[in-house]
Amino acid sequence: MNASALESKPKIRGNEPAEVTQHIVEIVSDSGEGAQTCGQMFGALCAKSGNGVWTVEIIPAEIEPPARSRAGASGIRIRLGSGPVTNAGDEADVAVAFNEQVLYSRIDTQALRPGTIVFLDRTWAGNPMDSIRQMYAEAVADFHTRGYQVIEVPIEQECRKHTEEPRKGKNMWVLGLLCALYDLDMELVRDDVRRRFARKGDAAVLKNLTLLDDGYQWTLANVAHRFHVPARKLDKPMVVMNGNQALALGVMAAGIEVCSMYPITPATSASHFLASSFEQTGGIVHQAEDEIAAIGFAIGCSYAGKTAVTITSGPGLALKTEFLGLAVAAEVPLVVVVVQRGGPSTGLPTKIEQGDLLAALYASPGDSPKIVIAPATIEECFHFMILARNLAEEFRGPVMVLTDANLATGQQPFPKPTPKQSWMAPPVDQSDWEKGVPPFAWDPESGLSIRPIPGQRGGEYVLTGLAHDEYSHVAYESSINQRAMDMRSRKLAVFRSTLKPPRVHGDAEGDLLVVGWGSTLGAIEEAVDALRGEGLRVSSLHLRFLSPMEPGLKEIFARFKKVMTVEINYSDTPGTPHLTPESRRYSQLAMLLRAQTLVDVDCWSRVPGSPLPPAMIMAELRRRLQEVN
Amino acid sequence: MNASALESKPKIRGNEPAEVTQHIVEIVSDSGEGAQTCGQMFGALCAKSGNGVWTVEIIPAEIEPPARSRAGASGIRIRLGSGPVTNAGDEADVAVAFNEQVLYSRIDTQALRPGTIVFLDRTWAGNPMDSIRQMYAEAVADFHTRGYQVIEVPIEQECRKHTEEPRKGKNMWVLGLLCALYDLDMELVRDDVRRRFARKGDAAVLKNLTLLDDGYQWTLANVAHRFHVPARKLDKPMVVMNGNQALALGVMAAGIEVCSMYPITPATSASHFLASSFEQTGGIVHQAEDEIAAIGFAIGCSYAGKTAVTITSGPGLALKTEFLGLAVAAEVPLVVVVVQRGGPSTGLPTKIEQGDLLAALYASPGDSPKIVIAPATIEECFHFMILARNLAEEFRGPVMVLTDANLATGQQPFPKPTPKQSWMAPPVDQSDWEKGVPPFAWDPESGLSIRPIPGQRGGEYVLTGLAHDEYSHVAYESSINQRAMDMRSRKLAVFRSTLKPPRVHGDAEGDLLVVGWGSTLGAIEEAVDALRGEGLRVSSLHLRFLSPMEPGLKEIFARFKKVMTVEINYSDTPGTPHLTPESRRYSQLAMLLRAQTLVDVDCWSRVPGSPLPPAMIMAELRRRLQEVN
Amino acid sequence: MFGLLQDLDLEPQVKECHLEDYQGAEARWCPGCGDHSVLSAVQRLARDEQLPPERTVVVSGIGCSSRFPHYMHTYGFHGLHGRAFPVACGVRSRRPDLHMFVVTGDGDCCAIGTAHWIHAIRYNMNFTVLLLDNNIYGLTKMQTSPTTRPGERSNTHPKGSFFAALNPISVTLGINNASFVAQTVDWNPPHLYATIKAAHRHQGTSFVRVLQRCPHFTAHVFAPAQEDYSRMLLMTHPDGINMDPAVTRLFPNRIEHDPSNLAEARALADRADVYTLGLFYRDPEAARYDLATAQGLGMSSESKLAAVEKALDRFLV
Amino acid sequence: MFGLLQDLDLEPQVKECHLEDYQGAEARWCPGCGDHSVLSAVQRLARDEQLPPERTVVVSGIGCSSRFPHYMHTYGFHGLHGRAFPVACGVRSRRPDLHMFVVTGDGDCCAIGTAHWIHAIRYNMNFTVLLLDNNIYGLTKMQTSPTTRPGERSNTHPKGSFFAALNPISVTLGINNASFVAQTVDWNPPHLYATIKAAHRHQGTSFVRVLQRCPHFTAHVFAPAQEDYSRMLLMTHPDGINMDPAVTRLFPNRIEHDPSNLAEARALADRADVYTLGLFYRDPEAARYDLATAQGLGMSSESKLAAVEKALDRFLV
Ligand SMILES: Cc1ncc(C[n+]2csc(CCOP(=O)(O)OP(=O)(O)O)c2C)c(N)n1
Ligand SMILES: Cc1ncc(C[n+]2csc(CCOP(=O)(O)OP(=O)(O)O)c2C)c(N)n1
Ligand code: SF4
Ligand code: SF4
Ligand SMILES: [Mg+2]
Ligand SMILES: [Mg+2]
Repeated sequence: MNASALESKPKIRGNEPAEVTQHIVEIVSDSGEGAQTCGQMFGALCAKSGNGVWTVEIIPAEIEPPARSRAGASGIRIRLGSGPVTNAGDEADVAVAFNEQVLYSRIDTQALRPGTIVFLDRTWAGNPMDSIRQMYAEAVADFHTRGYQVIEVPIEQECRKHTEEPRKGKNMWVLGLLCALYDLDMELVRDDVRRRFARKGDAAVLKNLTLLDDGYQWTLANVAHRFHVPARKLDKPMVVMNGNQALALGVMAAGIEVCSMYPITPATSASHFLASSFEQTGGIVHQAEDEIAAIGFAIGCSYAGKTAVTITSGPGLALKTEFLGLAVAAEVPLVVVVVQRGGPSTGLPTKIEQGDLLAALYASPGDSPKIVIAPATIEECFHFMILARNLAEEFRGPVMVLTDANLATGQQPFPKPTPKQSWMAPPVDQSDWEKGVPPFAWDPESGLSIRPIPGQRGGEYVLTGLAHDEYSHVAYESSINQRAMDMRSRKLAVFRSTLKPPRVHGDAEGDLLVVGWGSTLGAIEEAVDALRGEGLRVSSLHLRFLSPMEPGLKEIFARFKKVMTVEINYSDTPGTPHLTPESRRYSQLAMLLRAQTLVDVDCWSRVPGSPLPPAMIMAELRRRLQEVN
Repeated sequence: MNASALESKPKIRGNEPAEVTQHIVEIVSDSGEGAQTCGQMFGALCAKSGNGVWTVEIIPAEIEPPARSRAGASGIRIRLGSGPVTNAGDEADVAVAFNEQVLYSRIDTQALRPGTIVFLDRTWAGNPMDSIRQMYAEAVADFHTRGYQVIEVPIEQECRKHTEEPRKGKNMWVLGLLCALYDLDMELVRDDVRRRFARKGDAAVLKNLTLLDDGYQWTLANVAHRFHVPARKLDKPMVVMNGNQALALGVMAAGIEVCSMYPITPATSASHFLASSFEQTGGIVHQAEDEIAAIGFAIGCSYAGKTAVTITSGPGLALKTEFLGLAVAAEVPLVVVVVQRGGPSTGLPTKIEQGDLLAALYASPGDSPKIVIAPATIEECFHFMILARNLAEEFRGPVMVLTDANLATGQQPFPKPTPKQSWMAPPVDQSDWEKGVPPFAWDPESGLSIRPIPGQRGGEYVLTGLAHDEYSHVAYESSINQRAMDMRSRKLAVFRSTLKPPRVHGDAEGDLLVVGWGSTLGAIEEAVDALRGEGLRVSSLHLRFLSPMEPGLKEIFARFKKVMTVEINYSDTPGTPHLTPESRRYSQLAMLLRAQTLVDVDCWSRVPGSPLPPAMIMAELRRRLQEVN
Repeated sequence: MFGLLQDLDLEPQVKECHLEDYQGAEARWCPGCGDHSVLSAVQRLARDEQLPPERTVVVSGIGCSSRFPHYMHTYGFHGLHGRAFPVACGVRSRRPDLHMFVVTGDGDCCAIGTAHWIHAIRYNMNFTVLLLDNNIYGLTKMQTSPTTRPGERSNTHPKGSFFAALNPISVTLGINNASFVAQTVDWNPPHLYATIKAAHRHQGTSFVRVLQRCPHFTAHVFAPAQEDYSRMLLMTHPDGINMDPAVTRLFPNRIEHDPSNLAEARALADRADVYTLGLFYRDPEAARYDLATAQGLGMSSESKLAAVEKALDRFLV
Repeated sequence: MFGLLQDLDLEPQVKECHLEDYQGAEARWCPGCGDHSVLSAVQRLARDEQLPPERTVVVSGIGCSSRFPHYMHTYGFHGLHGRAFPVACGVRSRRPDLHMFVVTGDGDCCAIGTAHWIHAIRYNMNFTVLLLDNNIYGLTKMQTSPTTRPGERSNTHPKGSFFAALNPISVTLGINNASFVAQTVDWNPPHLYATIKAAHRHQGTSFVRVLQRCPHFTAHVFAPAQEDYSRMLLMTHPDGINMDPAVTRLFPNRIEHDPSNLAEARALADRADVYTLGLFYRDPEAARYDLATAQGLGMSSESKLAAVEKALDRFLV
């Protein structure tokens, strides 16, 4: 339908909003037009009013891509729900596009579906350049044929009424549009705008309020659609943030004092946050000359008593391999965060993948047992940092935390954590070291030992990466090597003995069990729930602890006809040329589970560089379920 | 028995030598006394006369260790046999010690047994320093109580008769002793001595011949023992060398022109050999500023058309991780040799371990399928280099060759290879590139493609580690990523389809199948043969191809009651505290086999820093066989 | 020569190359990015020198600047962050016939790539290095680089960089065997072109630091010098960078500097009050490693085979 | 102070330390190895300055020289090849209370460790660096190092090293923010001691290159200078390295050099005819990164807790 047509119609205010349990909105623009701010504000407002929300940014590959180009699309997706929203979902229900070209980039990535309501800035229709007018016209026609409900909106014209530089104003106007569309409480919105622009002065506040209201009014007047996503009352205060902010805050809450890093996408934003906030908790960010120096610096801190964190992504992890081996061999507490991106090599730097699990476990030559954990939600990104520092010190070695680009950039509300003393690192022990106790007084039962810290009188020892005995003396006698390795490996067995078997989502038995790890939790459970709704006997299980693994898997698996993992990494697709069942290369978790349980764990994994949408997972699970029955 | 006692007796020349099918001799001295040269010559002479031989050097941890110190022992072990000798064997039958302290270092490593004949330089008994005389006396007494047949020999005294610096002469005298003991053809020996010392002048030749004969005569006159190890006639010319020399020669025979390296034990000696010999085949050794630069340089050569080799060990491998990922992603042919040593971290730099298998497979973040092969003999070290270059170019990617410190330093005779044209790299193609053919024209069936090489007109392209399409253009569209990864992984499936199932050593079915890889071949088969001799139903299988693995394993395994690997790397020992069957960390090959075959592959692995002797393996296999029955 | 298929190798390069023949994918740098002008300077040079595209290789690391090879229609190697030098040295080691450029950034070269930079200068293999120095990490969105001036704000140092900026020129001048060290700016195309041309003509490693504008993140850093030429000091000398006198006159501050005078070069490199442009130092005598690495090229496989035989014979029992 | 258990931290260090108190495991270097004399010099300094063993940390990489920490009875970190600097910087970052030494070799520092060396000099954190330069890779048995003189034979260059030797002093003098750069020899204990003492007293990164004899592999390299002092040039100055005039007179060639004169320092560093000993350069004003990294030390966990609360509140919906 055509908006200009609408305008002639009698005003259509106040018709009843359609109630929906969840909705997906996308806002796309050229970069620099503020679609993301607009979306963040909208998302935050929905969260405030008690909706579940997941927002994820759409980031162009270039820093300043050409205007009106597909590859240049910059924007955001907001998924709203009545209940908690755990992932970005499937196709969008509503899309707002600042020009037709950027919308195409979303069409290319299957972000839209027939029926999607598309709000398109129709200002281009009146552009002085024929070519642009023509591109616009063709696109609109095309959109109609694709079955979108196209609503042409005079976004820029309207904005010009209130500002000379509409490029900077459009996003507020669109925020108004969305507020009308989802009938949000405008007072809340205005407060938020006032707060945000306060430091820019009253003029700015006023201008933005006007744009906001104009967008709101225009929509009430001209758009028939009206949606309402019922919200539940919030019982506790909620925070909204992305995974990188969450883990940065976790670092602060854990009482860690040093983050040693080298910039790399998509990990860097965590360090950016720390660079601006860390000093509030007396911490520092060290930007090293490279990743090797970054982890070396962190290990130096840890050796000197202050367990440090180093944050990186795939290529950086590759460079930390050797020092990781030293931290294992010399038992240096250390927290290593890997925000996974598309690999191998430089791969897809801004895109998601879960491809670094095996590298985290096995990259260091020789046997290097270490703890590897993976948060599955943004909230867990926060809490796992506290856990990680604790484990690192308790078990005297490196702890790796695997997140990914999806968690790093996704935003989600969760109950505000209440920081505790007990989360904080204890002060560095500088008391005299007990006479006669060696620096590696391994408890034969557990392999655990307490380390002397420089400053402790009588604890003097030389840390070394050479094979060493409990005095940290270089081993000339070979039996010592076996002993030290036993002790280091035993720590994992001990830690594992403290873990509970993982919770099964759905029935404890059935036809199919889906196993996942990391950021896929939400999408997998959403798919599983939907299928269970259809009466299918499928359950899922999500691992947070990958080394050592949570216990009891074999028994749990035994209660299902079929077990498979769903992962965002590479595996050979059965039936492809030259592939035999025996030669298939499985996805990374599946391979580990097969070796450990000897259960024929199947897998479905893809590397699209984007999260796996629930619907796609559903379709695949349905296929597998048919195989089973 | 005491040599001086002997002397009084009537001369005991010419008594019949005892025939033995195999014998182990050790020569130990302070470093710088030439025990190794002596042993090498003795080994070579035995080989020449048709005996099977395995020699392995005993290297002190320090560069110039203090004299008469245990840690300072420098020497060599020579194992002789009537048939081929594939490993260093168990305890020594004969030991020659230049002083009593160095012998203790061998006792510490269980190199001797009650009954071992020990030739000990008794010169120390007359040393001016009481302390030394006393140490000597105590040691001799101790040796007797340990049940060795101690023969005190006036090595140094005798040498003084012919040279002022006996430190440099003892080894020739001892060579004479051994020649008498094993009644070698002295003419052969003298020729060898003449050849070796020719360039040092006649005086030197004469002196050494005199020392040699004196040692020979003294032994005939004073030692009752006489051994003969029957030899078979040699049908073809044989060469004797260690594994590092073999692979260096393999590099030359493969027509590789560049070895880019950074020094690291135990890999460096291969580069040393190339540094002095490579120019004969027009090759160069580049010593880079570090391992990252070393592999980067090699990749540059390969990109420019000359497939290069980089040689390293564990810590160096850790640093090559990132570039390895690039070579996989951008499909750059490359040969990477890893001479494994004890890990993790700096570990045991001069000692053997098989701990880098998983790192070779999984170190690079993301999915990086690559070919990994492991020679099992010194002869294979040579031939696998030719294979490796071929595979690297055929399958357009890195090929990793895993050897270890045992192969690197062990010496063994094998038939002299006859180099072929076909082994050599073809000349770099500089013809015009076929119009319209992209740089990655992946054959969908095989994933294979041919690469343009700088200089080829029309082939211009930009190699990149970013996700890319067949034009090597950066992928903005995600489906491309899946496709490229499929293609790279498919190459492994294709290669695997060309491999034959591995040969089973022993019966094709039975109670126990032992699986190994790398340098353990000889010891495992010796142990298996011995047990089979006792009628036990055990066989073995040795893998040369580890990624992809040789086919048919599952069926082969199915024909045995129990399958286990024997490896020189770490695995948890069942029954140790907190260990559950599910939480056990298996040895590296066992883990891979379990994941791939779902057969309950058990393992026995140790990290003593030394090869696993056949007897030790036998004992363990016997234990497992009892479990089975 | 050196194991190339002889017949084809000797075939003459007939057709003349035009600018378009050196243009690859459309450059995706920000509008006004200094990298654009460096790209066109190199393309012009390639055209003027008629470098055969198939015998020209551009090696880079990772960064905005390192996207450079994609925009050239030649052979290219867009490798790993910080590792352009080892790859370039490897390419050069057995290919004396290629024309080579190395493009790197201030993070790529002076942070993670430091070791390779220092040693590449020692090796002095024959290629032209273009260090596109925008005083910032561009591609990863504005973090401090070693050449960031103290006090400059970035996402990793919101209160301003703490460190004294590393001076790539003075470091390079401290390395034995440095053979060509120059500095230019992206905003004066004639000097940029003249410098790259001299660098390309030089036999050995030519190290050229290009002060490069990053309008997106560090616009203010070089804008003053761009607007006011008195903030630059032009080194002139017959053995230096030679260009149209008219352009030379644009620079109010000029100094005669003999590029064989190392001490003066170092002093000029240390000047903090101005950007010193031109050729600091040249040593045509510096030893070239690529001459050594080329040894044995072209040996026939027959003689190789014979040599392998001989080598094996040394091990006969 | 800074989050240490207060009560214990303030306890005074009573007992006096003797040489034995600083002696660790028996040194296993070759007889006559220059490392022995450096070790005893450091042990003597520790004794003379009464450095508390528990507050003294020696960080090293891998190499013969890097075995150093094992032979000291203090805290030590015998880490990875080439990576002593990052570890040392990390230790220092939050521990202003420790006395720190970094021991490295010419391969460890000038080859694989180059990047960290260059940037450690920039960071100028407070510790003393002892570069034990024997012009060779010792531990791995005689391969060329960056400081190996051209023509010197090694196992990787049996015909002699091809490269001009890297000069660690001139490179270091090319780095902005260098604050203390000196050179000494292992075979003149008084000068060695005086240099290390001055380095230890200096606040910031003191870079000391010790020309170190390796009788096992490179005996001939330094023997001439050891036997003939006229092959060395001693820099003297009130602000330089001060020692007993009697020892000073052993050096026939002396030159007055003001360590604040960078240009002259560079010229002296370049002298190839003699080994120049003493203090090349000192800049007490150079910015110290360790003063910045110490920020926030000692903040109470209460105030941290409060700060975390506040940080979280910024994200309240
Ligand atoms: C090993 C590794 N670490 C980090 C990165 C992330 N990264 C990409 S470019 C870059 C720095 C770019 O800065 P610069 O070299 O100055 O180039 P510019 O973008 O400014 O041209 C970094 C840190 C990476 N790709 N690989
Ligand atoms: C990553 C890595 N690469 C290589 C080695 C092998 N390695 C040990 S010490 C050393 C060089 C030693 O030379 P230098 O630093 O000069 O010390 P020196 O022994 O001469 O005192 C090398 C290459 C290693 N241990 N780790
Ligand atoms: S961010 Fe800076 S350097 Fe990168 S393209 Fe844009 S302007 Fe150029
Ligand atoms: S090899 Fe050289 S450096 Fe190493 S300990 Fe012996 S003498 Fe010293
Ligand atoms: Mg930059
Ligand atoms: Mg050295």
